[in-house]
Amino acid sequence: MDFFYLLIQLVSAIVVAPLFDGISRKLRAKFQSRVGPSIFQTYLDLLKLLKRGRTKSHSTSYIYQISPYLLFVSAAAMFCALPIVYGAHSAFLSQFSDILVLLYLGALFRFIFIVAGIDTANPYAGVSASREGTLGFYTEEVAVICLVVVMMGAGSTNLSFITTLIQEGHYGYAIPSFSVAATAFLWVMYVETGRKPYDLAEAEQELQEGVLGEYCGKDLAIIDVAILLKQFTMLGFFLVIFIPWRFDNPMLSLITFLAEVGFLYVMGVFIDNFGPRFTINNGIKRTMLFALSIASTSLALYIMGI
Amino acid sequence: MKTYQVPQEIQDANTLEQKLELLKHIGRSFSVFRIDCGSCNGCEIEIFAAITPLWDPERFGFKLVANPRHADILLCTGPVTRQMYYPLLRAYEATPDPKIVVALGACGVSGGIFYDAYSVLSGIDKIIPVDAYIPGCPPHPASIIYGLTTALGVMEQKLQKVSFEHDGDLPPLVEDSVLGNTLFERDLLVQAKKLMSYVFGRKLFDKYISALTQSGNTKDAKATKISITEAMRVEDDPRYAECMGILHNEIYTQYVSCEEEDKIELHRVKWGAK
Amino acid sequence: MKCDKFIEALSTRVKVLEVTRQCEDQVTALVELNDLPEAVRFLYYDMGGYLTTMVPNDERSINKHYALYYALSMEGGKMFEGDEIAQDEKCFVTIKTLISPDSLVFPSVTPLVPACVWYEREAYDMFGLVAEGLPDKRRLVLSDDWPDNLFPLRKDAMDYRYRPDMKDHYMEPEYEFLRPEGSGIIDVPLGPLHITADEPGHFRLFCDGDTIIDADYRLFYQHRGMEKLAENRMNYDQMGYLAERVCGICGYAHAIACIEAAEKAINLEIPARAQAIRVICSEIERLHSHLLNIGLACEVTGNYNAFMHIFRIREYSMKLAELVTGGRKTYGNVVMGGLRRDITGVEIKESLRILHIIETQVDEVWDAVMDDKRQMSRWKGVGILDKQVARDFSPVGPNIRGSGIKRDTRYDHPYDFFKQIQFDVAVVEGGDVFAREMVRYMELKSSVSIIRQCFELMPQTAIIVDPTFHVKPENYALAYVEAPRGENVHWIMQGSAQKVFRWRCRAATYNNWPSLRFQFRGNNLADAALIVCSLDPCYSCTERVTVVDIKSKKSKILTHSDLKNFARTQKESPLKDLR
Amino acid sequence: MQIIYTLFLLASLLSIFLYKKPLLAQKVGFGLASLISLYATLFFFSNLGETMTWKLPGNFISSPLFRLDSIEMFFSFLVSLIAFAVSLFSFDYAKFYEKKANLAVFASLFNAFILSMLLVIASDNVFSFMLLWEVMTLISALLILINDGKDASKNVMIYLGIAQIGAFCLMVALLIMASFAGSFEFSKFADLNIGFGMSITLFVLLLIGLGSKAGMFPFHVWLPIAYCQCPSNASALMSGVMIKVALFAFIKFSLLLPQFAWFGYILLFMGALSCIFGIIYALASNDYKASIAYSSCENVGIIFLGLGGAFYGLGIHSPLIALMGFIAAFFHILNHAVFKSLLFMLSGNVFTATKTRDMDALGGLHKKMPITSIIFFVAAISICALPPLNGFASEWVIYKTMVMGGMDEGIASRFFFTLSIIALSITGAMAIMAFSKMYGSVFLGIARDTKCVEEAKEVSFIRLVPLALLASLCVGIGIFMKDVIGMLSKIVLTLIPQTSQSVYGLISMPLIIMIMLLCAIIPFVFLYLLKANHKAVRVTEPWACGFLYNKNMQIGSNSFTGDIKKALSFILRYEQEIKIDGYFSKAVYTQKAHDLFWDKLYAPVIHSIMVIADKIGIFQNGRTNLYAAYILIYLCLVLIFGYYYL
Amino acid sequence: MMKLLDISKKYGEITHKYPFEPYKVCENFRGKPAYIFDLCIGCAACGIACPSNAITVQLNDNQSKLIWEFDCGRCIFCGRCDEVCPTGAIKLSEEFELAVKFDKSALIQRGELDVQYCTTCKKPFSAKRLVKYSFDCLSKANVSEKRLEEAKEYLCMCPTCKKTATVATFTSGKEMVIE
Repeated sequence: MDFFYLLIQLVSAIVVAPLFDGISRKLRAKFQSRVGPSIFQTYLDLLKLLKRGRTKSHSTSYIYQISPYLLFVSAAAMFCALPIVYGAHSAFLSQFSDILVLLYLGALFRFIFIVAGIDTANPYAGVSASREGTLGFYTEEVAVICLVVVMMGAGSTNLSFITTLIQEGHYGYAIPSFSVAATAFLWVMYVETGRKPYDLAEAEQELQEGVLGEYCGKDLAIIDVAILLKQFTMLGFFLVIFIPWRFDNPMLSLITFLAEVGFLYVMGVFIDNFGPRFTINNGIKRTMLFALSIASTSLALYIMGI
Repeated sequence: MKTYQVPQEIQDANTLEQKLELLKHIGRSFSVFRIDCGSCNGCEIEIFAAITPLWDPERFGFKLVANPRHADILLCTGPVTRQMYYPLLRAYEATPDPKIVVALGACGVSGGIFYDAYSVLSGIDKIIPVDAYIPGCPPHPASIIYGLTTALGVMEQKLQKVSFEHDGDLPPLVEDSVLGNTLFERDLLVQAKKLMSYVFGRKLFDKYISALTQSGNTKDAKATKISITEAMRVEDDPRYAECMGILHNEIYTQYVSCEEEDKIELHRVKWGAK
Repeated sequence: MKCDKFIEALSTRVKVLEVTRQCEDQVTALVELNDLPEAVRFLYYDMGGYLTTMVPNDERSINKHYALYYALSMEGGKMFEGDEIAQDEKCFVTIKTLISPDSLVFPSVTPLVPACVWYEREAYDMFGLVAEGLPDKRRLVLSDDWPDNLFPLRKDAMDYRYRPDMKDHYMEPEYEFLRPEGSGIIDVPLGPLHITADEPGHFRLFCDGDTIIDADYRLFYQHRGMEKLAENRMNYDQMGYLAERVCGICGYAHAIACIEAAEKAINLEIPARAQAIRVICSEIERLHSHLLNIGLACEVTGNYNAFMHIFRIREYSMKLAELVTGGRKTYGNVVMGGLRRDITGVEIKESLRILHIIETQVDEVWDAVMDDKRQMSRWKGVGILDKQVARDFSPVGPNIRGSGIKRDTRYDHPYDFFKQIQFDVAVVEGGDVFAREMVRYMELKSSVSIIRQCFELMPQTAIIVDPTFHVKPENYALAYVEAPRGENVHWIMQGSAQKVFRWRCRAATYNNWPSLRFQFRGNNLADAALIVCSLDPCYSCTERVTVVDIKSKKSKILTHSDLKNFARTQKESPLKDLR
Repeated sequence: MQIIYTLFLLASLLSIFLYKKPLLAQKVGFGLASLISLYATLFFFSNLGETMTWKLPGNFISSPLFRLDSIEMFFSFLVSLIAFAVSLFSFDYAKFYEKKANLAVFASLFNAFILSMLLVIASDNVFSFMLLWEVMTLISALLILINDGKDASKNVMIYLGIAQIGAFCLMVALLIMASFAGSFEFSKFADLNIGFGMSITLFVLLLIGLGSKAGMFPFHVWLPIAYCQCPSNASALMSGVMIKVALFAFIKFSLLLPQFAWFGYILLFMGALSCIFGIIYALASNDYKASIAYSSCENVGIIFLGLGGAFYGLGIHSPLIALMGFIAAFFHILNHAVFKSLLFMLSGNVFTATKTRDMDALGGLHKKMPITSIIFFVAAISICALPPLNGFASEWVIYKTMVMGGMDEGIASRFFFTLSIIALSITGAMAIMAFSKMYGSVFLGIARDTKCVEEAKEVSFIRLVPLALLASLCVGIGIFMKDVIGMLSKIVLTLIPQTSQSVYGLISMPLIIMIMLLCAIIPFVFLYLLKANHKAVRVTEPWACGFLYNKNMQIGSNSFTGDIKKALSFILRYEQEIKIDGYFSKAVYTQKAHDLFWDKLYAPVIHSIMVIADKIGIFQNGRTNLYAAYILIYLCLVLIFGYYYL
Repeated sequence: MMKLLDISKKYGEITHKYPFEPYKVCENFRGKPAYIFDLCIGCAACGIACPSNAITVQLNDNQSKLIWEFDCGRCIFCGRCDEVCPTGAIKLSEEFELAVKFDKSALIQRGELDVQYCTTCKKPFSAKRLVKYSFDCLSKANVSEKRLEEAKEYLCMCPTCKKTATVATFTSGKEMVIE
């Protein structure tokens, strides 16, 4: 039964994610004084991609062929690691919902992304792969510092356990280190969604969509869904730890979760739509230092036992 | 001159049926890749203008993509210069099949003003098969929107080939002159065009002639002066008013014998100031 | 008279064989071939000149030689306050030299004056004239698959319609780039089909990670052979339209520069109203071009919102152009001797309303952009054009004004209606992208005021002179217009039968390109597109070159028709050459 | 058990006797080695957990005792397992060195090396241990010399120099411990009565002595030098197991000391530094073998993190943390042995096929060597600790240990454990970059230097078998991690006093795999339901913005890491220099990532030693009468000394 | 950011509904040249003036018709044809919806005009309409009857024959026929 719910969790995210993307596109258009696409545009785009033919460069190897699926699998597995429809009571599944599993599945996603980028031999895909790795280097430490505070504070790496703990009020915002970590973590998760100003790896103007540039047709559609899922997971990761709303009814908690994530995703437009993209060398470093210092503060608070 | 032969593999995947099938799928979501084959930039700028808030083709699912592999429609501009021949082919081959090729602008459609220069190949369709043509130099953004929606089948094509073959009896082409001498009208029109260009010159000409006929007797210098001055007075536009006076002074006086006082004094009055 | 001072100084250095005067402020001095580098260097560095253009010409039918014309704009070095020639002494001095068709070799000026590099490379491409000592001898204009010994602009080279065979598309010859020596470098190609560059041009960025080590470029993807086309197919009335299509953004500036060159060669003065309207249209062009560039400078950094709003405002300027000329982009109203389209009172009123909208809304958006620290950090300190590099390469327009050098043709050599108009030259120190965009913003404001002044001062005259002038073969002159990107210079040598003998169109960007390499170095890959964009390059401008003449059988039916007189008067210009 | 050692000795001797027929010697030597080590593997595996002792017959220097306890058995198993794979690999691979060295010597040294390692593990006595330790070092040095390169002797000197510093510290530590225990037998060392200060000193000495051999930071400099120099099978053995022998010795000796929490902190600190610096240098290197070598330093750091947890657990008498720590460390030791030797052998394959170690020259090898490439992919995923392979399993346990350690109240423990977690995660992020870069630039894309890659072809079947074996071990250990941990906990429990704890709450790898498989079905379902276009993919040129594609346009290993190198230039000392001459010439670009510790620590020392040696050289000028004078002066000194003191 | 937000709020949504609502271009917009066949006299002034040679005026193969052809695809919308047309047969319209699908020939407009044959040498040289138009113009321009007669005869001659005739007139001592 839990497995069935898990499947519903995954499929409903896949089905709903493009809608929120569509809404955010619509909202973005409104900010730009124009009508913009319909909110179902992302569905139409994906469906169209499925029907399109494909071309590829002669340099590609098996990695090119399997990477869309691998990317999807890692993103989907990450999403499954979020304990939404199941919780600590489901002893079997909750084993899977582990912060480290989530982090390392994210790393797997990154690994495949980089390798896929290099495989196409396209200069932009290569630079994009390089940026993806560099970005990972910048974000990982901030994310981990925040998570360390949470993991150690809660005494477990198990997400569903932590969620339950926080929900039941044994651990949470009353502890300063936790609340300070929340702010830095939100930053990291936003960066991980790869939206402006942090969309360096797929930057359209600079890199012509980077790694995605060499994919087309259904491959691209799968990668697009994978990226959407990853964005959802990242925002969900934040929500699950820092704003856990869970109900006994799995479907109810799934619906509230999707609504929450969707809301955050759409609100991202306020950051995403205004101002330019950062450069990898300075912009990111500077904002990272800011987030890093917040995260370090929370860590220092934790170490001092506050 | 030897040019590109579309490889069989691409030809087979780009038959008309397949393209029509494609149009069904991309009707509400189409990605466009711009290829500038050596245009003057005007078309590019108008494409840019067409994606701005005023026109916003994203309403129809338009998306400008950075890479031909994501494209459904290739929007080609320019007369295909020698140097752009190779990149054009690369982009064409990199685009997944089937694909729609749109030639934009006079140059893209047929080479435009450059059609026979040594370093252009005059038109996209000389190199690769083109499915839709959007003329204009450069096309108005509305024209581009219209062209794309037409290509997708949202709008109907308005233009059809027009051919007049029957050369029937001619209507009288030359109207009677107000002064009984067509040379007057000829000179008048020439001067009007010189003053206010062919667009407004013709209007000025009409205004002047109608003011002239208002006077009753077109050959009476005094009467015409009064009627022209009145016409100038009621004219909203100072430029027309002043130019009517100039016309009267410079042309009319040549055909009708006038005194110096019959000329209109132009510099005393501020025209159109009411 | 003007210019004499420079010729005197020059004759103390080198032997001046002959001095001819084209018009009030243009003088040509013929020097010996070997004195050429020294003469140009002397005028450029010692007397404070900037290289305006260089014209190679096939004059074998006139004097059995090829000729080179190095035109220098004498205005002072402008490297520091006061390093400038007095306003009434500014002029153009052209150094001319003759090359024998047997040797085809001339001493390169580039080692002494780097600004000449592209001109001399082009001289080889188009005429086969070899610059001895030129450090960079690669092909510039023609495509890489062009036959080696065919020089298209030689009069006897080929028919203007001749197209050599293409290679198979996977056999395209490779261009040799200046790839830095050393390992660990990735070649990032930017263009010809890149989303940020709306026109084709290939930039090869040699990067280590995101850092650009060095850059090289292959341009002239838009070489359409206009100069040849004009010399063969077109008459003066058609040339204006061709010149307008040199570039889709600053086309109008080209059109007037081209026509004015032809007018200057015969000292034809056009009516004041036509002058004013030319200025109005060219300033409208500046409005939309600068708005475009500021918008794109936001867009390439990913700031879509600002881009969209700036383009929303830009639509007003397009509307203005449509209102005044009947076309959004190509105004098509210049003919030799004046204009084809007047502006009436209704239009003036509407224009003033639109101008007000533009003025207020531009301020709003610019304020918002300036407020954005992220945007500023993307603009400031990026793509710096060093002042000395600027001096050495003679760039023009906002590019050089952003480096703190006060060069503006409207101010240095006021033409047309600008003699009666008050405006400030926008100069910003810094040389980075921000400085250039700031210059553009300031010029936007001054453009609005120039248009207003023109509307106010516009006299009620005719807009075209009587078509009774005659062109004089072998007369030549230079015409210069400050386009949005800098001065466009056209040089026309008139030929017989209503055709030009030689038309040299030097677009603003042509002078801006060579120094770009030094702006790239050390910046980020992410900024590459921004740097190119901040130059406001106009690829097609640079890459013009060639036009033709066809009209043939069909017109002959008319040529001797009885309607000569009617034709002459009613259809003024088009039939002039049929007489 | 003795028979294994004897067999190795015989194999070694047999190969050297076939000196005249190197090819035969190679077949016999490596063939025997693989057979014996297969037997040894099975033998040690079946006897895991047992104890065996064995004394050398005769009265050879205080009659050395050899003893295999459960951990010794485990390490012997590890050595023979890897030795089996590597010698099977060498069976074909060694041919590559035919022209460079006598293969008989190679085979003989190889066998001797395995033997020496096994004996080091088994020795139970300070003297025999030190003796065998030095023998092992010496043989490995000779193995390095097999590949006679340009700087071979210099590189070996660096290796030996660091090994000697290590051996010196180790010897001092062991002697002090022996003097406390009053015996040279390790079995008598238990329950030494040593104070905190002395313990720490001994611990640090041991750490330096054995850590230097294990490639711990800051003694990592020899890793790339030695491993790049020696044949890949030897480096596979050295990195796969010799390092583990050092670690074994470290665990064994430091457990003999009284335990303090500070041992744990020191280890955590050194481990964190090791893994961060190791991976940074691995990332910056453009030589795939050097990069793999540097990653040994990183992995040793990770193992130290696990050990740090264990020692901390012992120090604060928390058997659970100690248990978890030891399991984590042993698990990672096992995994690292598997995937590191696998990677070194793969690098050997690449090197024999292309004759270059420069990643900026390679590319597109997948098309030539598909199986090597796929195995490399598995190894890379494994070493990056990505789920669901073995690397992830062991790192997960390490994380778990550290979270447990960090939950304690003490500020010091919280500080060290949290920092270690952060270090570990940064390492993870950079390892992904390093290995994706390595895999990408070696196997994917198109050839950067066509000359190198053109002639490459897939290696022989016999070379692929051990690779496939190790790769399947990578997968297998990952999947059956619970069983492996169960096995390890049995071994490890012997190390911890009061052994009542057991491991719980482990991540379930099969569950991860199951969920991933479930997720893998979903795209296909969607593709089917939405009737996707399944037409064949048309092949074109790579898209280079419309320009003619050229091979320099793909990202190379150097520029892939350009940004991160710049960001880390304070550690890497990444120096970029652009020389430009005039406006129109080509630029000349040079970049180099220096090893900060080589520059700041080793180079000055080596330099000053050279200077001193030069100065000393004055005395040694070859004149006989001067030497006679030295002897005279010495004699006088001895006489004076003797006169006063005796 | 807030400033841009304010601007968006202030100007709202400005997108034009086109193509679902017609778009009105400015007055005197230079759109597609509209050809009024009935007014065309085949003088070819437009063909000569056209900078891009989008308008061609040529005899057909069997020399029976004068073909006026306009290729909208090559037109650069400069309006020269409008400017030079003596009868207003070609005028720039405000039409901008010009795109065509698949078949490029939809961009072409053509008119066939009857040819005037030379009275002397029987060769075609001009359109009938042109001759008639010229005559009409002359007849309304205060030209005397006699001259008109002469002009009529003269108008129907091809250029070559005209030259011959002029030479003959000169040699016979008569005056020029036309002013």
